[in-house]
Amino acid sequence: MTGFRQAQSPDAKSPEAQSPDAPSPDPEAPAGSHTVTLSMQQALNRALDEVLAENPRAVIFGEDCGRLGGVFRITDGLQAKHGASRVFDTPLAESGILGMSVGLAMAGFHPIPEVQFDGFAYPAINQIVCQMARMNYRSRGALPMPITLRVPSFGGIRAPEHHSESLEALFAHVPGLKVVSPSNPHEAYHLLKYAATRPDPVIFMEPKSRYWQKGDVDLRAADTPDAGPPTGAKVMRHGRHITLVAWGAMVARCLQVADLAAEDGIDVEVLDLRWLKPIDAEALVASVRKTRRAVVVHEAPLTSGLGAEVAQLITQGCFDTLKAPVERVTGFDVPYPSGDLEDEYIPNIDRILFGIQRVLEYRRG
Amino acid sequence: MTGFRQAQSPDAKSPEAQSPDAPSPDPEAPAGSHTVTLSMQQALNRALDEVLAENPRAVIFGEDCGRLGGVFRITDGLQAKHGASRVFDTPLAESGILGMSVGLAMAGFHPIPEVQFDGFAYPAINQIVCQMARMNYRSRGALPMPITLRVPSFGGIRAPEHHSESLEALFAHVPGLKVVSPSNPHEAYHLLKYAATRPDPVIFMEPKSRYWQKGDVDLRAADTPDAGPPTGAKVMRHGRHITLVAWGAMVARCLQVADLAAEDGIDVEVLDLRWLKPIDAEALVASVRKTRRAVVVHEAPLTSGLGAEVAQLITQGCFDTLKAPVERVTGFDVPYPSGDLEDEYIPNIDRILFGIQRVLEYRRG
Amino acid sequence: MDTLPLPDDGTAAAPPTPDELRELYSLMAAVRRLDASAVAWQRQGVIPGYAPELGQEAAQVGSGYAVDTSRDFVFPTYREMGVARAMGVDMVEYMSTHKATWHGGLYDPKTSRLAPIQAVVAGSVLHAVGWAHGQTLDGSDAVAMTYLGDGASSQGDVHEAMNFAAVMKAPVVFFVQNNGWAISVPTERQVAGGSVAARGAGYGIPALQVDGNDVLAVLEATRRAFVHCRSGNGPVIIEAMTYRRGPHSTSDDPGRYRSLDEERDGAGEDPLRRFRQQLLSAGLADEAFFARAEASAAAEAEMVREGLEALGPRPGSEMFDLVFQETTPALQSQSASWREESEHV
Amino acid sequence: MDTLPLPDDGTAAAPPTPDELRELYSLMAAVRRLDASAVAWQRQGVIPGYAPELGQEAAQVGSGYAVDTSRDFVFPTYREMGVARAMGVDMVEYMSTHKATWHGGLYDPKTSRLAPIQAVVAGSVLHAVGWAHGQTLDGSDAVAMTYLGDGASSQGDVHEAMNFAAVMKAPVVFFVQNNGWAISVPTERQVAGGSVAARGAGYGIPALQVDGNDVLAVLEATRRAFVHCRSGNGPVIIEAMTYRRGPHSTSDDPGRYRSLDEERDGAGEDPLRRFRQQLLSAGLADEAFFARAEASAAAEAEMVREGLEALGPRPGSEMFDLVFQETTPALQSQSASWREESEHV
Ligand SMILES: Cc1ncc(C[n+]2csc(CCOP(=O)(O)OP(=O)(O)O)c2C)c(N)n1
Ligand SMILES: Cc1ncc(C[n+]2csc(CCOP(=O)(O)OP(=O)(O)O)c2C)c(N)n1
Ligand SMILES: [Mg+2]
Ligand SMILES: [Mg+2]
Repeated sequence: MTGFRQAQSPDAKSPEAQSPDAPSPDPEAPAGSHTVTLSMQQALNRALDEVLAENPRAVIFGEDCGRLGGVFRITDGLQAKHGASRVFDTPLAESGILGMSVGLAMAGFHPIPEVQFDGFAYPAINQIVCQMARMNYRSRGALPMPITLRVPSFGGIRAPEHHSESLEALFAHVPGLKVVSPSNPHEAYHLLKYAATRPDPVIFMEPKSRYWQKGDVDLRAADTPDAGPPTGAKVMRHGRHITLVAWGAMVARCLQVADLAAEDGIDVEVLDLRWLKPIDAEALVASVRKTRRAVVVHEAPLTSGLGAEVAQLITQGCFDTLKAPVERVTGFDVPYPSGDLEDEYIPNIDRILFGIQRVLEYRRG
Repeated sequence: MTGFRQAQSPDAKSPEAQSPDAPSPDPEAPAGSHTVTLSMQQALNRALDEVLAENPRAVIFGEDCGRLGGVFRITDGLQAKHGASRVFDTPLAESGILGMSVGLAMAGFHPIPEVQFDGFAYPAINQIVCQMARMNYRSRGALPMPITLRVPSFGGIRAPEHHSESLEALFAHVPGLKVVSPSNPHEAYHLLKYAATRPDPVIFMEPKSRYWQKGDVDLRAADTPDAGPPTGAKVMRHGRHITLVAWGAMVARCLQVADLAAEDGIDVEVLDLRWLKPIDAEALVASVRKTRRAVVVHEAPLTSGLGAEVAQLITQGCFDTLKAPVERVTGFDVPYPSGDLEDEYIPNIDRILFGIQRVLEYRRG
Repeated sequence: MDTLPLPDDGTAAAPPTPDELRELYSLMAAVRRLDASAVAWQRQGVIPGYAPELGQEAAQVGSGYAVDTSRDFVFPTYREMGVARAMGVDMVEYMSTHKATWHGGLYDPKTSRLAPIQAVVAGSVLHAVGWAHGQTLDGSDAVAMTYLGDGASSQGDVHEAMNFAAVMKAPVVFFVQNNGWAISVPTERQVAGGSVAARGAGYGIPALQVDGNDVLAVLEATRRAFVHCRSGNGPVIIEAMTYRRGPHSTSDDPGRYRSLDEERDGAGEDPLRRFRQQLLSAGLADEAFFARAEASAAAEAEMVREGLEALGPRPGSEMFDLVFQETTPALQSQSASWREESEHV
Repeated sequence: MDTLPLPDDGTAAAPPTPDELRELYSLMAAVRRLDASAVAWQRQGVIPGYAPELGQEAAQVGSGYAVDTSRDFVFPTYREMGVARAMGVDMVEYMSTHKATWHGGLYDPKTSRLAPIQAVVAGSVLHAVGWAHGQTLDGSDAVAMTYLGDGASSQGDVHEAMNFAAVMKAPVVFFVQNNGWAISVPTERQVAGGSVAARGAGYGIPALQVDGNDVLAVLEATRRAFVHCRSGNGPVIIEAMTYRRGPHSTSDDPGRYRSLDEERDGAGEDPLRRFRQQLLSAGLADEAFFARAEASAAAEAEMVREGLEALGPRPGSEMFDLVFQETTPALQSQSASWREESEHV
């Protein structure tokens, strides 16, 4: 089933609830500025539009990506603008979509396939792991795999089963894949443009609960000489007492937590990991060397989640300075529950605050 | 392609190299003893034979499991003995095999499917993750999934591509699965008998490089009142200076390392994790509280591997006593290489010794 | 298209009795009403989402009605409310999945003989094959029926399921509702060759294509298929040609991919109106009957609404308790800290 | 079975010339010899394993010979040594995969037009569809040919590939070698309905079943299929009925699942002997020709052996350097510590 997002956050109730059916409005750019206000859906749509315009080998396809513009409207209008051979619908088969992507890449294209929802990446895992991630290696570099796989990801929209999954730990473990997730419209625009011009396969995990949230996008950022490409992690808020590490939709939640903690005099640094593979270990260590304490937050289940890797990288790099073991505030080791229970499952503000408290109150011995 | 094991370790060269085509010999039990000497292949075969005899609802199937007895002969002779409706071949489709297992479980059977090699579990991942692991939950306990999925796993046999993979981190991350791996014939016999009588889905990862290695099997062990069921981790060698944590084929290697280290006066404890989900955190903490140092060893790639979870559980439980960050000695973040390079990839004795050294020589500051 | 041979003893499945015919109509009326109500409830905020089956009442009721719930087992997708209703499943427990109470629904699949609602397209076709093979092993004559759509037919699992079923002669009815659309993609850009039933020949599986808007044709085809399966002849494919008259789900906007004209042309005759005419001309029902059916459908929908409104959220502890039959230490400790941090106990 | 229509202009593919016929024989002889040698080399410890294609020379050489390596692209499994040889791939680089030097082989897939050796059963059928669709997008008339076995036909990916190819009219030849066995499982317990080609009808894909032991029939079928694909008519399925005369691989023991009598009955006529007779009776070759072909096959096998023996292991650094086009810090540091700990530098 497709997302019931629209239904669950009706326009009247939530600032996030711009209708997915609304056409992408023109960027509301103040005169003379390079900054526009866009929702993440608009930012992604704009990035794809530009990628198609700049690279004649880029092609976009997936279930309902063409005429409908995708169930989240990320590819809205692109078929009309770039033609049905650049942007097209496929039959309903995810292994087919990924296998076809591998073949198109072998023919010199840059495929940008979409898997409609996180949970429907599983039927494509064989092609992702055994083929897309290995063809460059197997062919000794002769057949690169410049494939950008977009996956609307994570929970928080009261969706049907399998529409709220977090697969980053699985993807990050697979040799030959790179994995990235944006946390806001600005990041979405730049990370997608960057990912979709790389010669290696990138899994692009879009936090679907943030699609309709607006934010400022500086369209130049990645072009300015000192900015450099959007690789590595990014400090979203500087702080001195503790580092919160997060990605995707959890970054905004951690920023909220930081505001609340500030009221109690706790100065929280928030690090948006952005790249889930390769992980920016240097940035983790730099932050925690300073704060000496860390909590990592993710929606995926605890056990063998990416939080373990992040925690271990921090421990490895900051063993001497760390004042407490790194805490993990994550989803539980249970199947993602139905809407009624999802607020119990996803790390909420309380649980993150408890995690911070445990770290701050940790006493040796 | 099937394993080229037989070819790579010809009988003359290696003690591990009993031909996979040899019929299972009768257990060579000294009179009056309950201990028999078996290879892991024989121990697994015996366990399955007994499970079939004891549980009329148990059925075994997969590619070449019936008449051939499996490419590793684990089901050798079972079709002849228990009949072709209890032990049978399926068409060549792993998703089909797992999907059928789910249906058989819904009909009250205890399926014991085989996936021929680790890498061919990927086509079945969708059925494993979205169906087998969730049906009990989805049905609110009405449709339990007593499925024991046997997967010949890990590397070390100079096999073709996709025949040497370590999927434990993936499986351990999936809510609703339990995961276990035996390290020797005794463990293989008891863990398989235990796993195959559980009401929940268990992934049983068989270290294929150990199939032909013989060892003593005490057939009673799990029956004796004080032994209890084979749950949790197991100390395979007691030591005072450092804990090596491993599973599957790496346990034997760690025991070798411990012998070598002992020559240098280093007293190594070797913990066989056995259950990769649920992980026996208590045993990890108990061991490292004593040794104050740990190295975790696995064949899977480093990033987001199960070693991160193990390291984090140790750090969490032993933060005060730990003398150095937990080291991970693992496969690299590269696709499992071809035979010529596999000794470079799998943690070898040198690399584990280096890891021990790094931990022992760690100095704060 | 019909390649299903007559039964060995030459007898066809029994035709429906007048009482059965009236019951079929009442079921279709109840389903139509409940379906329309569910869409309204979604707009009113009673439920967060719903996948309507408007136009598919004949296909669903006709096939579900053929099931013998004392032995058979049915594997639905996410759109088989009509099948569930025809099988007698509790409708509050069924609709609870659309209230986001519990994925799969609250009904007991074992007693109702309906597997949990399945959100993975083609996710359960293989389960039907496994379950059916279990019947063969048990010497039972029970049949598995699995539902799938035109879109689902593209999934590899459907191929594996048909091949497994045919190789093992498993008693499975593959019931395809070809409703013209998979979200925004029409059948002609989805199903190469144009028909899922036509694929049966390639597996040696007998197949029928039926008018999915004709409840009697659907019922007859399904009964014939069950007879075939029960006698140990292996699987059958039924492709019911119908039309998804509504949106894919309450968050879909069909105006983006099909015009109202196209809808009118594609939808064909309304299955309810058609069956009503048949009953009228056969003298098997009168206006009073239809009025009663309508009234009882309305009353039923109202009861379901009340039941849904009364339905509270499940306790969060179920998240942990229902994962396994035998729980684990990690789950116990996560459950305990959840209780502490979220319920503050 | 043959549902492939004649080309629009009524012309069939060109028949092979006498020189071509002799070249075909020489290729088959070379392949037979190399195959037998590889099995021997495995026994001698030169290579750790091998998957013989004894008996499939006609199917492989006949189809591979039809490929135009200036534009087409071929997607093999793990058993297509004969195809590779017919396409002119360097045999040391090809066989290096069986020496465990590099998964996929050392040959350059781009210049040789042969995708890397594929160990996942049915793993590459979809790649062929994607590559072929790329040709359509580029306005090229190049064709993709993908190989699969009777066992592979059970995989869901094959269904998805055929459906995608037919929906998109992609220029793909699905070349099925039905060699009677998938390791220990015979075709009749694998392929429901009995024929992979027969499945074409369900997708609207024209299909041919040919005698896979008749190199001329195979060549003609493949050439016809290529003509069909090049003209924008979409995919074709060819099922070459042949027999795996040897073990599945050098670690297999066929005696466990089939008797020598069964092998004799199933194998049919030897494709080499048969073609030899044809050439003799047509007066196109004499004993001297066959002796020369045999001698040159032997010389070639000897050269391949020498090449393989001379082939050292790849440097371990390639493990790290070939993962990505753009490497990562983690890989660089792992590579450095590998170098330190393993090469002690
Ligand atoms: C494996 C998988 N992929 C994608 C989806 C998203 N999705 C839900 S329904 C649907 C269309 C299904 O079409 P069809 O099978 O014809 O059934 P219908 O919705 O018409 O009843 C899609 C693409 C899904 N639920 N599962
Ligand atoms: C996905 C997958 N499953 C299982 C295997 C193990 N395996 C290798 S070859 C083979 C049989 C293949 O049979 P077929 O497709 O008929 O090809 P043939 O070997 O006869 O050439 C099997 C089961 C594999 N390589 N890949
Ligand atoms: Mg449909
Ligand atoms: Mg075969």
